[in-house]
Amino acid sequence: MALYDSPEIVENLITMTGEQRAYLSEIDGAIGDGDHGINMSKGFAQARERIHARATLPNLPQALDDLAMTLLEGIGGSMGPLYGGFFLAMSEALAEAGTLDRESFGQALTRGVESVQEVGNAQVGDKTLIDTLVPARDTYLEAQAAGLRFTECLENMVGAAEQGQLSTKDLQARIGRSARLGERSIGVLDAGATSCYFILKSMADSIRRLPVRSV
Amino acid sequence: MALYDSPEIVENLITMTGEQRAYLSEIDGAIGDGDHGINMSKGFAQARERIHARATLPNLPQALDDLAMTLLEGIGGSMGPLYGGFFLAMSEALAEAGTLDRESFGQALTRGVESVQEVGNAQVGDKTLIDTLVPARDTYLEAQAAGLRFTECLENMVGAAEQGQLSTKDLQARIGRSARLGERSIGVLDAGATSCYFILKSMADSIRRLPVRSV
Amino acid sequence: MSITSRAHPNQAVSQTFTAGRVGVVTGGGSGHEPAFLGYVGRHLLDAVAVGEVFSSPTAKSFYDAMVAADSGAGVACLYGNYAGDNMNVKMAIKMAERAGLTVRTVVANDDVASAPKTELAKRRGVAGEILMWKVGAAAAARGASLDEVIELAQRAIDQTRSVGIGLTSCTIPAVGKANFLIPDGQMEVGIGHHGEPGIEVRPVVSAHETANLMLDLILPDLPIVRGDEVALLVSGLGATPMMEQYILYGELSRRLQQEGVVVHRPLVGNLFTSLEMMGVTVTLMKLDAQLKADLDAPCESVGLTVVG
Amino acid sequence: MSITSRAHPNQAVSQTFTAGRVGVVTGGGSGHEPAFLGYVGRHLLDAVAVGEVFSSPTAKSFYDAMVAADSGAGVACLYGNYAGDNMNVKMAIKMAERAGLTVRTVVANDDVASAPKTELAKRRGVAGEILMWKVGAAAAARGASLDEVIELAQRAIDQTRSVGIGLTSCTIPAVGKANFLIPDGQMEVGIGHHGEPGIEVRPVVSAHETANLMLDLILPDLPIVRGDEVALLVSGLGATPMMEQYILYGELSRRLQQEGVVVHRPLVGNLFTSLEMMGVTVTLMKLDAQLKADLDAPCESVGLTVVG
Ligand SMILES: Nc1ncnc2c1ncn2[C@@H]1O[C@H](COP(=O)(O)OP(=O)(O)O)[C@@H](O)[C@H]1O
Ligand SMILES: Nc1ncnc2c1ncn2[C@@H]1O[C@H](COP(=O)(O)OP(=O)(O)O)[C@@H](O)[C@H]1O
Ligand SMILES: [Mg+2]
Ligand SMILES: [Mg+2]
Ligand SMILES: [Mg+2]
Ligand SMILES: [Mg+2]
Repeated sequence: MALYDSPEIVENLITMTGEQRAYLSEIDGAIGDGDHGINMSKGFAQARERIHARATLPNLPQALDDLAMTLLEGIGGSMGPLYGGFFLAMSEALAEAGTLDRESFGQALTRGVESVQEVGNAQVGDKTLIDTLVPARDTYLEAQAAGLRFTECLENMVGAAEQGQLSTKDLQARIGRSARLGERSIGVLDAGATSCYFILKSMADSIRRLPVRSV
Repeated sequence: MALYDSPEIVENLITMTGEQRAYLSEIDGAIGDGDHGINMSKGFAQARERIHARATLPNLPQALDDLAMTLLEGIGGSMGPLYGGFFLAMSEALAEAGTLDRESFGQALTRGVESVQEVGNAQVGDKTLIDTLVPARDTYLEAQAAGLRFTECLENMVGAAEQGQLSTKDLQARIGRSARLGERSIGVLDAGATSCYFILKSMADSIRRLPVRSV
Repeated sequence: MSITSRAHPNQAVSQTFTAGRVGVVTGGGSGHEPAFLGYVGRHLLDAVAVGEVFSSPTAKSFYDAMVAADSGAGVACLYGNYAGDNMNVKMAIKMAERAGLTVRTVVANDDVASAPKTELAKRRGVAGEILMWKVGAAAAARGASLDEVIELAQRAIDQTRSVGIGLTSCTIPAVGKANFLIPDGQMEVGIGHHGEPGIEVRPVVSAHETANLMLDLILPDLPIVRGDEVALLVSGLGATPMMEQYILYGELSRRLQQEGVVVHRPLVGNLFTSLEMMGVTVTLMKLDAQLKADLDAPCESVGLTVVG
Repeated sequence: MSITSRAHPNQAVSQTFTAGRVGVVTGGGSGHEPAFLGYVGRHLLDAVAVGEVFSSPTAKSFYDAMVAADSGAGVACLYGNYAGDNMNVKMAIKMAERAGLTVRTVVANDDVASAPKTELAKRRGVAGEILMWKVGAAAAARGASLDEVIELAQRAIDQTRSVGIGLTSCTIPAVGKANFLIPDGQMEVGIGHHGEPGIEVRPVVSAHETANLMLDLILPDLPIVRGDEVALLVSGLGATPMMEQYILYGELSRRLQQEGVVVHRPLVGNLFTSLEMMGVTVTLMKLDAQLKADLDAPCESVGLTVVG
């Protein structure tokens, strides 16, 4: 499958972070230090350089690994290890599967979320990217278990991710920089939960944009 | 002679510095750091304690040595070594002479001024206690050479000391703390030159206050 | 003693590393000079990951430090309890495991003001880290196994308590404005190394009273009691005059003497700073024979040199 | 290494003094911590006279230090060129001579900003004193005669040049108000250790430019030229953050590298301070084989420890 053999999904992620740069920083500015968009777009843009520096364009697992390594190398603080670990785990799962399909994506998403929880120790309700990731994964796996097609699973996942992202508005931050604000952190979206929604949506869009096939 | 065998001259010096404390600090305040009276009275008062801690009251050379040692021990900065050295040299000269008379006082004064110049390197005109000391000594030695009596030598010395002290008013300080002020140091008396005049006057007064004798 | 920066600028490696023994590494944000870099040296840290000002080093620079310090006997990563560092070290270890390295960690949590005693795991690591590094590195230097090094470094930090006070704030250069505020004439008791909020803001008091209120927070926490021997470390936070650090040290040592606590090893200076913050941290480590021997063992670095 | 205060509190004496060699002493006002007290130690100073804040010790305390450091081989009194210290040392020597001691002196005058080169004898001594003590004490430690110790200490300071800059003033506690003023955003180039006026007050510039303007004052004065080896000492004056000291050091070392001057021994830290002044002194000592050996010789003290 063409998508598995090219870095396209990752390229689209990189383009997306560039486009959302200002918006993500704006959200982070409300209850964080206003650099989330900068952190993300800087890290992702470095990944594009790494990918294009290769003699031949890498396949999806390799591109995800490049992205992960760039984040782990280029971004300190929390985004490097959280998203770096996320994409590294996805890369490993997809490489093991050797293909991109409903099952392997479900595996990759599951392993990715595991890494974020292992590294960051956040729970649903803490007002972090976990609030996007956990419902997205659960919904994907439910759809998969119910026998829905890959694109339907992705569609359901994106819907749950959006719900999860929006849920952070009414939450009080219990982890990360904004936790210091206590009740004052209520009323605005969480930056990481938002970027995470954009990431899942971008990946789903990349896959669904394919010519109709048996996915 | 009674004065040689008692600490009376030194006692009177100590009393004098207590009385002139405020005045000397006031003068120092104009172009210095305003502590000359404090430095002097503190150091001299400590000497009184040392003298009275002795089993028997010391003679003049010993009392001068006590005063010198107290100043050398109790006052840092410039007054300790300048006046400490002055009284130490006087003490040595008088001890060698074994008596207080016109010759031995002339010797003591000469040695004292030598010490101040050796330690402080100041010249006449630098606006320091040297402006009092040098003319006082010169005048004393002239009177002595001219065959005047001890009390007359002292009287001339005090007159020259006063002239010297007053001469500092129009001088620009070239040494010590007030030298930093440059031309702004002109117009006021030098604190050290003033205390030095009081010291020479006090010593002369102590000696002249004696019942008429062949001094 | 010499240090070189290998590979990339975010990492420093000691030239005195001897193969075959456990490697000792740490890492942290900049702005704490001479920490962390200044403690790379003979019988002290072997490699350090360097972050931006007040920001965790990347996972990759922790990983690079681990690789640099590994010679087959494993790596002890002894660092402070901050969210970013915890996350980056975790990912670094994942990378290290893929590369076949064995890495174990000890997380310093000596700051008594950062969480109650019932939540030790939430406490931040501050200047006590220096003593943890010293002990861990001394163990590594005498050929202890990775498990032994980890056990001793853990014991070291378990026996260590710190507290900080701040009188003025500091400014992260890239941000350009003070990252917190302490009103003039006030001091913040329990403030963290990056200006994390303390326990209370109160009027500045004399060195004597400051010593007392800091020891009143430290001594009961472990507790440290009559007859104990301690290492006493006073670190200026950046703008605290040396004279005042020594005056505070004098007051601390007087009070400890009254309490019957013996200072075995004093350390005073700008040893773990916080940019240009005015303030100080006080650290006590309760000693046993082993900790004493390891603290007393010779080492050589910019930040700390002990002659054997 | 331990220090005790004998006799009275204005004096400190090393416990590591070995009889039969030349004693090395100094003295000066307080407020310069860790100078002067902190340099008492093994193969460094044997005794120190301690004055009030920014005020010369008394003649008696210089004398006491000389007595404490004398074991028959004579005493080298290595101190800085200040009026009060000069006078008190002179009287101390007079007292010492009466007691049968042999004392010789070297007077540090490393501050290039304090007088033109034609009036070397008027220049003040600043942080270069540390290097003078190190060299003199190393000579004493290896059994050199008093004349040799004096000759080497003199050579050490003759080969040493310093300059200071100040960004903020400082307050003598007993006085209670700042003893001079530097306007915000300005810096005083050539300022002395007690706030003595410098050469010019000018807007603060970058670390890079600061390094250049300081070296432009120091290098031509000796001169120090391509191919020379130097010791480079950067001392914070009290409130200068460690990070900034290292940044300045980096700029200094880059410029020296460009000039072909090799830094043999770097020293950075709050080594000779000025209460809570913000600012820094930079000191260069031009080395020859002997000075190098004496600087590299082991010593142990609070302020400076060199492992052999
Ligand atoms: N422990 C954690 N687990 C999951 N996500 C976290 C955690 N800590 C912080 N985050 C996420 O990180 C986001 C902030 O990212 P960013 O602004 O790039 O980093 P920083 O907080 O260092 O400035 C938060 O909005 C939150 O979603
Ligand atoms: N080198 C010197 N030689 C002689 N007298 C001096 C010298 N330096 C300072 N003085 C005298 O010292 C006086 C100041 O003494 P004092 O105020 O007690 O000390 P300080 O200047 O340390 O505050 C000056 O008025 C001056 O007469
Ligand atoms: Mg942020
Ligand atoms: Mg940030
Ligand atoms: Mg005065
Ligand atoms: Mg004075």
